[in-house]
Amino acid sequence: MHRTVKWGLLGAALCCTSMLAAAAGKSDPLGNVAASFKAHGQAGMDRLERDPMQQACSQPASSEPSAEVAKSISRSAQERVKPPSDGQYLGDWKAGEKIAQTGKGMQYSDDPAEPNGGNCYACHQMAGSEIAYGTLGPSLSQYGKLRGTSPAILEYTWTRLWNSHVYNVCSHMPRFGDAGILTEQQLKDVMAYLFDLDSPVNQ
Amino acid sequence: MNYPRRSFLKLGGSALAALATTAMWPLRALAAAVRPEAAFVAKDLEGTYKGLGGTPTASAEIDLSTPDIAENGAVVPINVTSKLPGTEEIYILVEKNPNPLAAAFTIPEGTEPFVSLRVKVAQTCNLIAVVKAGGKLYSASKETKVTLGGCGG
Amino acid sequence: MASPMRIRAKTTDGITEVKALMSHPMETGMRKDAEGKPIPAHYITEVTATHNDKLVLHAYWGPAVSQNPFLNFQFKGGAAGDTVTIKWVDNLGESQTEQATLS
Amino acid sequence: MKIDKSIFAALAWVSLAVLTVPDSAVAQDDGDNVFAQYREMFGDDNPAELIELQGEDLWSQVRGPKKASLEKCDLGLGPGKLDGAYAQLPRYFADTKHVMDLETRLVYCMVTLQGFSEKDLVAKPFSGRGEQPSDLEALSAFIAGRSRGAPIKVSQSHAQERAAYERGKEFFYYRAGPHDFSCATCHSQSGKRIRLQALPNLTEAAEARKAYSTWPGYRISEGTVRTMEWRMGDCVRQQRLPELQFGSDIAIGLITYLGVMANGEPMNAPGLKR
Repeated sequence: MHRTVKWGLLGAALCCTSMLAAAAGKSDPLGNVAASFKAHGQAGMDRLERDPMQQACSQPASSEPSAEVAKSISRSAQERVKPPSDGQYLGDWKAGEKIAQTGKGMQYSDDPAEPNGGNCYACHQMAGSEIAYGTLGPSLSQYGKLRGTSPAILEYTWTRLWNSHVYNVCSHMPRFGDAGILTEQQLKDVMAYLFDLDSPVNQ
Repeated sequence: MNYPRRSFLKLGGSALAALATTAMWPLRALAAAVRPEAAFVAKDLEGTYKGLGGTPTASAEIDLSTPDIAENGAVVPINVTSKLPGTEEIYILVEKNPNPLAAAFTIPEGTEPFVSLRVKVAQTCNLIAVVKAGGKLYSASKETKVTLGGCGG
Repeated sequence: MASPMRIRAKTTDGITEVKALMSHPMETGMRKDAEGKPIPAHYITEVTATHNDKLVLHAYWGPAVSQNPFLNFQFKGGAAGDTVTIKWVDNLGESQTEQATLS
Repeated sequence: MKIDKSIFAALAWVSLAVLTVPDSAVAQDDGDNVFAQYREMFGDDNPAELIELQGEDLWSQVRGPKKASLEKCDLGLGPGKLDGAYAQLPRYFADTKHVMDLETRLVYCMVTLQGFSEKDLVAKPFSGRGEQPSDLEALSAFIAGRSRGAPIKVSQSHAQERAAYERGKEFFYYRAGPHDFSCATCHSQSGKRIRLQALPNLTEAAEARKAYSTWPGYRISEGTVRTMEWRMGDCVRQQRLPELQFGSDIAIGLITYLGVMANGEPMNAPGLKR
């Protein structure tokens, strides 16, 4: 399920920038990264290769990419967002709850035959009844109740889940749709968990 | 440098083990004569109490100390102190474990009616201390929450 | 030293406090190993503690006692040179005995 | 990541409990506070002591094809000198011309002094579930224990030591894999937590000191002492990257970076971990 995105011009531009830096004598402290790793199960060596966003965001928050690079990352992210094929944004909130609670998936120790989790609770508060939530991301408690279900907010939230870098160039959130972590149906189920007024998130 | 953990004696070896086995043999008669097997294999509180010989009466004379929230249910500390006169036995139960009874202690004359142990708690539930004093069963209970941890579960 | 045990015993104001750590897997019999094969039950079933020759604590345990068990108890008395001995026996018939001397 | 296989899947008792207590029941903001009472109940009684004892035994035992003990192993302060040695690792070793951490140095000693095969040692450095602690785990616990109270002093005097630091620091921010995670994703902000676990901000000296000085640690969820190399590898696994190789440049780089960040703090390992 690895990314099959074509990076086009943006990739070419960043690649040349880094080549220029190398040519200018700025040595790479990392050396040969691949030599420190070995492929294991579903985690192949290709996972060490960085796309332009990953490369641009591989630095302290204090030195984020330039406005120009940021803009092209966001634009290219936006272009790749795929809305639901049937136009329906909301699936089954009960299935969404399980996805939000499950952190497994894509580690070399995970069974690739099992569906991936979204692990939303690792970083976000959601249902008020779940005390074991993380704080790396904002609270999503009462998400749908506070925002309603207008087409605009549904599309915005779908895009956030698909590729958060559309809105925040070096977002820490995984690109659940873009990177193929969750399927379209799983994304719909998580959407329902956020928006359905019967979901524990909105109690 | 300080090594507080090195201050006690380390002994071992088969000779000592053999000696202790022999020396302790007659002592077994003093302890609860047989393992309360029915209580250990019971799958719920009711069955466990049956195995222990009756349903205990709640008592404020038992201090039960457990954490409100456990970082890891695999190891949950529990301290039990009984202020009931004539405390003979202390049992530690975890209500929603597959087999609630975790441990059964005999407290001989001269030993303080106190034990501290660490037990597995499979899910959020009550931890229960049952004390046998003067031939009767008493209990105290307290809930410990078991949470999901970390990043990838 | 397959299964070490550590005993700390200290007498204060006529009460001896004993703390023991025992090396034991305390397998419930319900876990699976990395290959998915069940790990057989292996747990301490009985613990006996003596002060010199006097029984000071006896316990029957089930598999819900945590791995590498920790036990803490107190008894009246205890003087320098006295011994505290702890012995465990497990469901596979293995046993371990350790002794500490009060100082 | 592997969150608890050991208690849930592992105990295989019952399904995961979803908590249904009101928010007000616990402090919301700080994972440390939430578990403070739990931690306090452990006091100083850490099962790591048992594994330290096993390591002490292994250190002096005559073993391997060369029938030798490890007592002549030089961990940087001279052959057999253990007190405070761990607090000064990783470091550059002139005999191998490499920066080595405790674990790679131990492997070196087990190969050169005892005649064990490096390939065998590195193939499975850590114990699996339900197994006895590995030799490296036991030895690391014992040797780290012999640095209790010694201030961390990870050297940056040799060019290779500085290169290791730079490599580690650079990799700390390396975002890659299907989830775009780097070490910094979870460990570069203060006061954050994952689920209920407080996340140390390893880019801040105070937090790096506290974290580094308590590894290796007895991991309650693993039932054994886990080492620094294990800790690095397990974070990388959760980052969804391929397997970080034992003793690799990146592994030693990360440990050097974190060690330098923690310099000055008295060692207090093995610690007690979730």
